Amino acid sequence: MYRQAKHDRRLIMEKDGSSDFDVPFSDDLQGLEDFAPAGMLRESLDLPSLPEREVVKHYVNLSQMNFSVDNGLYPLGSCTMKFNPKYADVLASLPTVAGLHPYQDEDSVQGALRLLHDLELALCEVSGMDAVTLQPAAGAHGEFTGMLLAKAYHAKSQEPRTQVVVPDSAHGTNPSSAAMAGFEVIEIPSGEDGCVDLEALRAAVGERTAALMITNPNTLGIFESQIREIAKVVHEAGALLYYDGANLNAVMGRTSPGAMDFDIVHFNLHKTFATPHGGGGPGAGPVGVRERLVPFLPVPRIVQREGRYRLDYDRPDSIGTVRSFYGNFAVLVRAYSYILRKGADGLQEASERAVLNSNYLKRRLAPSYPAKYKELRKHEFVVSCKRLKEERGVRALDVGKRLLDYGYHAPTIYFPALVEEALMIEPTETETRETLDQFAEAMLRIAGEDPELVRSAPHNASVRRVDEVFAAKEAILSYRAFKRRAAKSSPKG
Amino acid sequence: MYRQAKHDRRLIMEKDGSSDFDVPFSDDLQGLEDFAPAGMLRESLDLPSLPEREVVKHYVNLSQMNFSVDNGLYPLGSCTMKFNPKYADVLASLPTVAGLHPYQDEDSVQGALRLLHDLELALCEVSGMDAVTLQPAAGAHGEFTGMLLAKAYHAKSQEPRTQVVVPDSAHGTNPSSAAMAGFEVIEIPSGEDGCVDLEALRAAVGERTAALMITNPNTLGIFESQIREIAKVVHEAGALLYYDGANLNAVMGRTSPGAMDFDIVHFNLHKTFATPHGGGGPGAGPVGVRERLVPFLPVPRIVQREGRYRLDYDRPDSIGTVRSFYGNFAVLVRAYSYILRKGADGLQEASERAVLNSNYLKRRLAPSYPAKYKELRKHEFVVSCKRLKEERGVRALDVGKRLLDYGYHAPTIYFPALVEEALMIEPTETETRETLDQFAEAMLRIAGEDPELVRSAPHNASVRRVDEVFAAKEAILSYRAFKRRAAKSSPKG
Amino acid sequence: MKHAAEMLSELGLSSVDQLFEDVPREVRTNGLRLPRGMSEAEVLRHVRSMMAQNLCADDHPCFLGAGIYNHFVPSAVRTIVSRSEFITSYTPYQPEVSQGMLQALFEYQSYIAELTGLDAVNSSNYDASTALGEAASMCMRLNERKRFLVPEAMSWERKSVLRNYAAGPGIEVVEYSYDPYTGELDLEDLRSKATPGTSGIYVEVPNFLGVIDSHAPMLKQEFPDVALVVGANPVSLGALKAPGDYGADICIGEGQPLGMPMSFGGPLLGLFACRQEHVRKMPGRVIGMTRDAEGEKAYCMTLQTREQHIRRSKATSNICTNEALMAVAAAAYLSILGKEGLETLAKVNMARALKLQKLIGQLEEFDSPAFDAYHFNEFAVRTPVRPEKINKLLIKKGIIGGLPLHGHIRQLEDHMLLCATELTSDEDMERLVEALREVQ
Amino acid sequence: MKHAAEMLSELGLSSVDQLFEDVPREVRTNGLRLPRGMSEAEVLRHVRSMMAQNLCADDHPCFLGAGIYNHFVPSAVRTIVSRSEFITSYTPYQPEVSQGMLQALFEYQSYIAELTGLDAVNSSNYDASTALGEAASMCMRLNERKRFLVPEAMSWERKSVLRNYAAGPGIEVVEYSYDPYTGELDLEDLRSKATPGTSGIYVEVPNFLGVIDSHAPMLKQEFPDVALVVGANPVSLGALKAPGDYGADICIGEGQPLGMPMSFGGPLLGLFACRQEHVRKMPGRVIGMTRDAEGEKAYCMTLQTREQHIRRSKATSNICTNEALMAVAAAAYLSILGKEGLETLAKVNMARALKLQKLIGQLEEFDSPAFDAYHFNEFAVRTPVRPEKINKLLIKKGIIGGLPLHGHIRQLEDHMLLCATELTSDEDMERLVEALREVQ
Ligand SMILES: Cc1ncc(COP(=O)(O)O)c(C=O)c1O
Ligand SMILES: Cc1ncc(COP(=O)(O)O)c(C=O)c1O
Repeated sequence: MYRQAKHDRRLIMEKDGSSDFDVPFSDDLQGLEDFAPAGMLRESLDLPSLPEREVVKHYVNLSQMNFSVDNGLYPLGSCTMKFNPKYADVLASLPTVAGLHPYQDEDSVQGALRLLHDLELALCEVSGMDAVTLQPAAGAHGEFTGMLLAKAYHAKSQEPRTQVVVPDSAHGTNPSSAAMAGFEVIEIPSGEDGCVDLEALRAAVGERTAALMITNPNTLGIFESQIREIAKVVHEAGALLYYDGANLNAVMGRTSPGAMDFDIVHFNLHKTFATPHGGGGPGAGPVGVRERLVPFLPVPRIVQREGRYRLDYDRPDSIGTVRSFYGNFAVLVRAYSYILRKGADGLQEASERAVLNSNYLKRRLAPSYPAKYKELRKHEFVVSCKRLKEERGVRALDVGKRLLDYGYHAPTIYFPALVEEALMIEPTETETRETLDQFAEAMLRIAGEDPELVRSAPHNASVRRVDEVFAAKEAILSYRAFKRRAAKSSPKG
Repeated sequence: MYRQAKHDRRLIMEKDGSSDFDVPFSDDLQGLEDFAPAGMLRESLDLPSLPEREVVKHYVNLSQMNFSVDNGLYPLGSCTMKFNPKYADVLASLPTVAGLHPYQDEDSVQGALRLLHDLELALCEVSGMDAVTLQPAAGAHGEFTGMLLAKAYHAKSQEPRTQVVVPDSAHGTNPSSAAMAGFEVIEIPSGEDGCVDLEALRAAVGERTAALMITNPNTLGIFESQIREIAKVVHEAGALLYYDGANLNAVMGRTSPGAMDFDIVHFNLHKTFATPHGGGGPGAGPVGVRERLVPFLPVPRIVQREGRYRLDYDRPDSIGTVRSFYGNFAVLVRAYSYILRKGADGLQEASERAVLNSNYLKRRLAPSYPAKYKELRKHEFVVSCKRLKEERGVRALDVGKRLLDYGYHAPTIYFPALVEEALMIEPTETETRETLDQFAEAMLRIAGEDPELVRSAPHNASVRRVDEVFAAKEAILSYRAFKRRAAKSSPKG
Repeated sequence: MKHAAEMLSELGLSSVDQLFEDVPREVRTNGLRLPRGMSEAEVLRHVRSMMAQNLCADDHPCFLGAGIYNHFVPSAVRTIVSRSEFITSYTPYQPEVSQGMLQALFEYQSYIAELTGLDAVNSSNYDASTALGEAASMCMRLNERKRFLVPEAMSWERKSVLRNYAAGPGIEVVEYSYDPYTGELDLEDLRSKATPGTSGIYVEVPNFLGVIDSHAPMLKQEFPDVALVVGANPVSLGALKAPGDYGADICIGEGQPLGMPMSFGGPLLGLFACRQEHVRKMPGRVIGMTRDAEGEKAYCMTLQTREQHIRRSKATSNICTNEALMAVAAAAYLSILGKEGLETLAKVNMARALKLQKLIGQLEEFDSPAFDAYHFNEFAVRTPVRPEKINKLLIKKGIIGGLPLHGHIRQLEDHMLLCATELTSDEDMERLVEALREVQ
Repeated sequence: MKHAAEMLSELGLSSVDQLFEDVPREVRTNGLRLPRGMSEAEVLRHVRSMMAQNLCADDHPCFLGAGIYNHFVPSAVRTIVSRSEFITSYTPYQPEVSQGMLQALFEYQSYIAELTGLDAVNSSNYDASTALGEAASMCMRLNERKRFLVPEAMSWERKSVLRNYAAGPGIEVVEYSYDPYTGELDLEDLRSKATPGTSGIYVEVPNFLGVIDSHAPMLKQEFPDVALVVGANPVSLGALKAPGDYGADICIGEGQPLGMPMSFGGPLLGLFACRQEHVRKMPGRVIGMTRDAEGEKAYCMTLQTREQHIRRSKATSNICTNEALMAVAAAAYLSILGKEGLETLAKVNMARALKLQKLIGQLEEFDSPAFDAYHFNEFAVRTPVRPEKINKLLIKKGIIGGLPLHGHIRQLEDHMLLCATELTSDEDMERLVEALREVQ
């Protein structure tokens, strides 16, 4: 059976040695002293000092205590943990990619600008939007950007629209991003079928509504088949329709936010376009918009004229910028390479296989893990452990933890809230049928295992179940804080 | 406590999927059929077919079941498992290194030829030899080359020298290489002090002797302090003195084979010069010689004239070549980079620290693991588990296996044979004192552990003790052989 | 698609189209108008040759800084962040199988805590600009005031991002000016703007002009009840005082210099640290130390009740995906340099920049440095012609010139910001000076 | 050196010099006459700029083959062989903690077994030439005869290496000639040389001239009691018959085409496979399938009694360090290509070479192909001027030309061997043909 590695748990700060790093030109320092204003020079710097050998050992061993896509199935719903092809990493680390300074004169970065421009066009095609900005660093950042665009758009037409409507099943970033942009957030409940409740929507939307933020397929993996009506309600109220692109992997080539009449879209390139998640980032969250929102897009815009590419800052209606420079370039290079590799058919096939895998797995799990609502799902689905909890005292959390023992990552748990004891499962298109079958077997076996065994899982991870309450109570966020606390609580301290 | 990872053990041949690899220009195959003579086309090819995703997962998971220098101390005596700095890997994979064809015109590979030439010169300096060939692919290959040189040398002077003398403590490659080159191998016993027995040497050496092969410091880590006398005996007999460079890491800058009057030397760049061992290779085993042996060196020689580098094949006395092309170039690039980084002082310090670490660790282990012979060692030392075996029934093998449980690689065991229950330990210079202290603690603890626990070790490796006898009996070397055998032994087969 | 037919039939379906029957006909699209896919070999060739159109700092002397720096990245950092287990994992939602990433991020937080002198650190913002935006909001949460003072001498991007982040909560961003002779902050002007409603003062050390501002250490005494936010270059902290030691409540900065390539400005790493007592007002993911069910040391994400997936519209920030891998790079980088390495690096940067300053100062037509102050690794020079023109000339000579300043600070029309680091060789400097000689 | 003083004092010493007291004064040296060390940054810059003096196949069309081929290496192969655990480990002496490498090598052996049609495979020789040398010795061990026949049309290096390996055991190496029209082996000549004392016959498929020899499948019938050694290009085995299927006793080959860069000819990968019944006479390390103490599947090195560390001067070979990591690369490569991938690759190589053959054939002054036969991915052409001269001209145009053949086969004075692979684009071919047009 699977077992995760376990290594020395000392912090790097707790190790002893001496660094073998040489700074070039350090000989020149001889005799130089007067570097900084009085009182600005540092007196102490408590960092460890270790040879490269120890540092490499430390982090290689730590890495073995970290589950990743390259280790196995990572069916984390909503996160699209597909395989990240390795050619993309190679290209992202070319000297001609990694060695560019963002303030270089345009003449010296024509290749980079062209790539960005081409990527914008490809994303326009996939989303059915008219223009794309690549600047946002992640999905939530894209949402925030989208909300700023909505605000600027309504401000331009002098409409005092202050509210953003969000379904209760939305990802937390949606309401949060809207709030950060200064909007009041109006949450509407989902309907009986897990979809947007048109009546509730109509009731919520009005002349103060700036936008409705939704994702389609929604968090249950269900395609909102009333999407046209939803769009009509929103647009008739003079509001904008915002597409949370986290679920774009379900529909490429089959439909698009543009075809569904969305006005603003964000992409998560780290999901749909296979760029690695990096343990939590970097990602990239480009935003696409319809024509009427183009003037508000962040500057600089990348423009092409006679085969030359330029950065255009001269956009009087632009919201300015949402981060420094042009986006997470190395991530964008990866996404671009992925699109080149896949091409039109490949992207569509990715979505098709993602949907097939999801429905197949849902069917395989059905005997022990029922999924409410309608049968057909898109790229993900949500099952409930309610029965398991009632009958055996095993919760969704426990099932998730027990899956770790089998060498799988856990699905997303307890989201969306409308499903009790939810497990949100997204297998992605890069998994083989064999993997899905094996995962389903493990899931079904768990449903029949000794409840105590499951509740006390994981047993094969590098640590046993982690005490999150203790962490929150103590809030020790650094070794410095830890030492301070230890000093305090020790009698000599 | 340490625990190694454990993953799915199926062979890649036992997995199911479909490859997503695209061969460029495969569209052009349409209509092309007549490729090969009748009967030469293949009918069946039983290879698996898997997407990149599965292949990466498979090998990443396998890798976690493999202990390496980057995971921790690897005190394998005689193998110099020092840390392999990462810049060397970066340089070895530059397109301008990896993308060179060996048959390119000299004009198009001037950088590569210069590097080889410079490396030869640096190795001359370290070894005190007059010229070096970089061709041999490993230490044993270097020995073989050295033996061919000795043979050619003696043949030239029409001396029918047919014997090579080797101490009984020599590494097995020494007698084997000599035999492969057609020599009769004469083994001489070691003296009481673990060193070459001068009397035995004198008795063995004579007019049929082509060479004596030794290493200094020897396999016990003891410097042969009678080396001058040894050289004298050999040279007076008209034979050559061959230096097995596996132990060069002990003496850089402090002495050299040249200073000790050796005639032929091989290097193990994968040991002394920090190139990674790659799970058993590739290495590089350059050979250095004194002036009088230069004419016999393999062709091509890299020669420099007016700043241009050329490949010189016109050497009538040359032995020809011992492998295709110019050596393991990517390995040579790493070694060259290492030498640049270290410089004169750095190389000497490496040896000094290697010797310090070795003697320090020997001292720390002394309470439970005595080392015979004299006190001072060079880069490695050999301890005996004889007492442990007698008193507790724990053998050297068991100690080695138990060390695996603590997250260390085992030392070399049962070599050299002159020490009973030998553990041959080489910590190398890249380990910190902290690591040595911790390793010593583990060793001392093991000496006191429940013998049964130690004898049944390892407990924390990915598998339990492996049945090597069964493997040798069955001799199943491929999945094909395995299936054939399974078919035979099954009733239906 | 292998097994597709069998899988479909298990679902009682006969075609892939049926999987999309729930998509209303009117919104369906018919494939994508994009080129056909390429083989991996072709993709590599295509992108490589496209990128060959760029001049890059590996092959060409580069004098740009201004927030992003061309520092040496030890090869081992790349080895570490390329580890499959780090790069292909996601946010460590399952701490039991994610101790590797969690510990690495905790170490990152620990490093930044030590450098900044502040105990609480999050495990990354997108970049320094967005970190500044979040810092302004956090100041408002701390003292419920809405006036936030920032230096006039600050990059255009940082100002623009701050305004975008400040707009939602209704924070008023006010600029204070700098001393035209020293490039340091104008204390009189700052005093005049620090009216009672002031929530926070932001100061950069070194500032956008490369100047190590001697006022920084006194600001907390001068404005004791205003939140002090310091923007620091983390490499400079190898030699300069920790902001926490002179009263900073929050310290932000751009982490790119800590072992990340410039990558045309992304990914970056927004540093964010604050005093322990403010920790529950902090934005972003944080990793805490804890224990497992058997009492063994362990790490997990913590204080999640501040975050969007629980607090939704009331969260301290919307940030979800952040720059975790860059944080690991920073931890690996600092581990490799170690204490002496970072100290030396900071000083070498000052020494290299000083050398360049003096070399250019010898050119009659250039005023170098333009400001009379201590600089870290960059400095402004006054140029005889427009800096953009100089840069075009330099490109022809294979040199990547400095930053024209007027796009950021209007009045600095004929000024260029030039940077030198430990990668700027004497030969690089000579090539620049030779080229500048031709500028009249 | 950190802690050096304390460590020395624990040893009762006061200086490092004392650690070297056992080195007799007369043989001591006083340091090394080498330059001072460089920082890592400087090393990278130095070597990178030195290597920039080379023309490389990534940026320039390359038409060289002759044993080393410019094939596409999937990026994932690099990811796999760069794993710390593989690249920084050594020979798996401790099987319990080395199952990863052992299984990967077993898989490599399994792949080569399938490709060659022979059940027993070792886990690598240095390269094809040394594998051939070892094969000749093994033939002698099999039948105790000492005459070994090899094709005249074979690379210079391979002949020379074979002679060096053959000298020790006293094997007589005899060349048989080729048909000057077809480039295939001259069966009459071979018959005449296969006298009773003949131990083995070596034949290459495709041969050094790129020709797929139609005689290969009949040799075992023709010479039933001589050991048949086949040298195969493993990529060609995606389309061509397995040597084991036509009676080969031993199959050797150069594994570099299976996912390794050319790297100026090293490291390479010597393939070595034989019939199961010969396994105990085989040279080199082998990995066997077995079980652990609990009966679980496991792998370990086996049949070590053949090897030098046990048998010493009686070993089947002296090989110790081999090319293990390259074997892992081959396993990863074949896994990624899969059955269809390798089949297609083999055919595409034939198709590309055929296309180039025809294009050059249209040039009046060139005779292409020089031999009338089926070729794999390379072929000889007769050139109007010395091939070396052509190559110098091509370099000026940024093209890496073909191999002048006369250095290997004396009589082929005005012949050049040209190769095309899946990386040879139409544009590359056109550039070559354009350039050749200028040759008169
Ligand atoms: C549905 C949904 N929306 C938005 C986001 C936020 O994207 P990011 O994490 O890239 O900021 C996520 C990320 O998990 C998501 O699943
Ligand atoms: C003493 C000694 N000599 C020779 C060799 C052979 O070197 P290689 O393995 O590089 O062929 C070794 C390798 O372990 C060795 O330890």
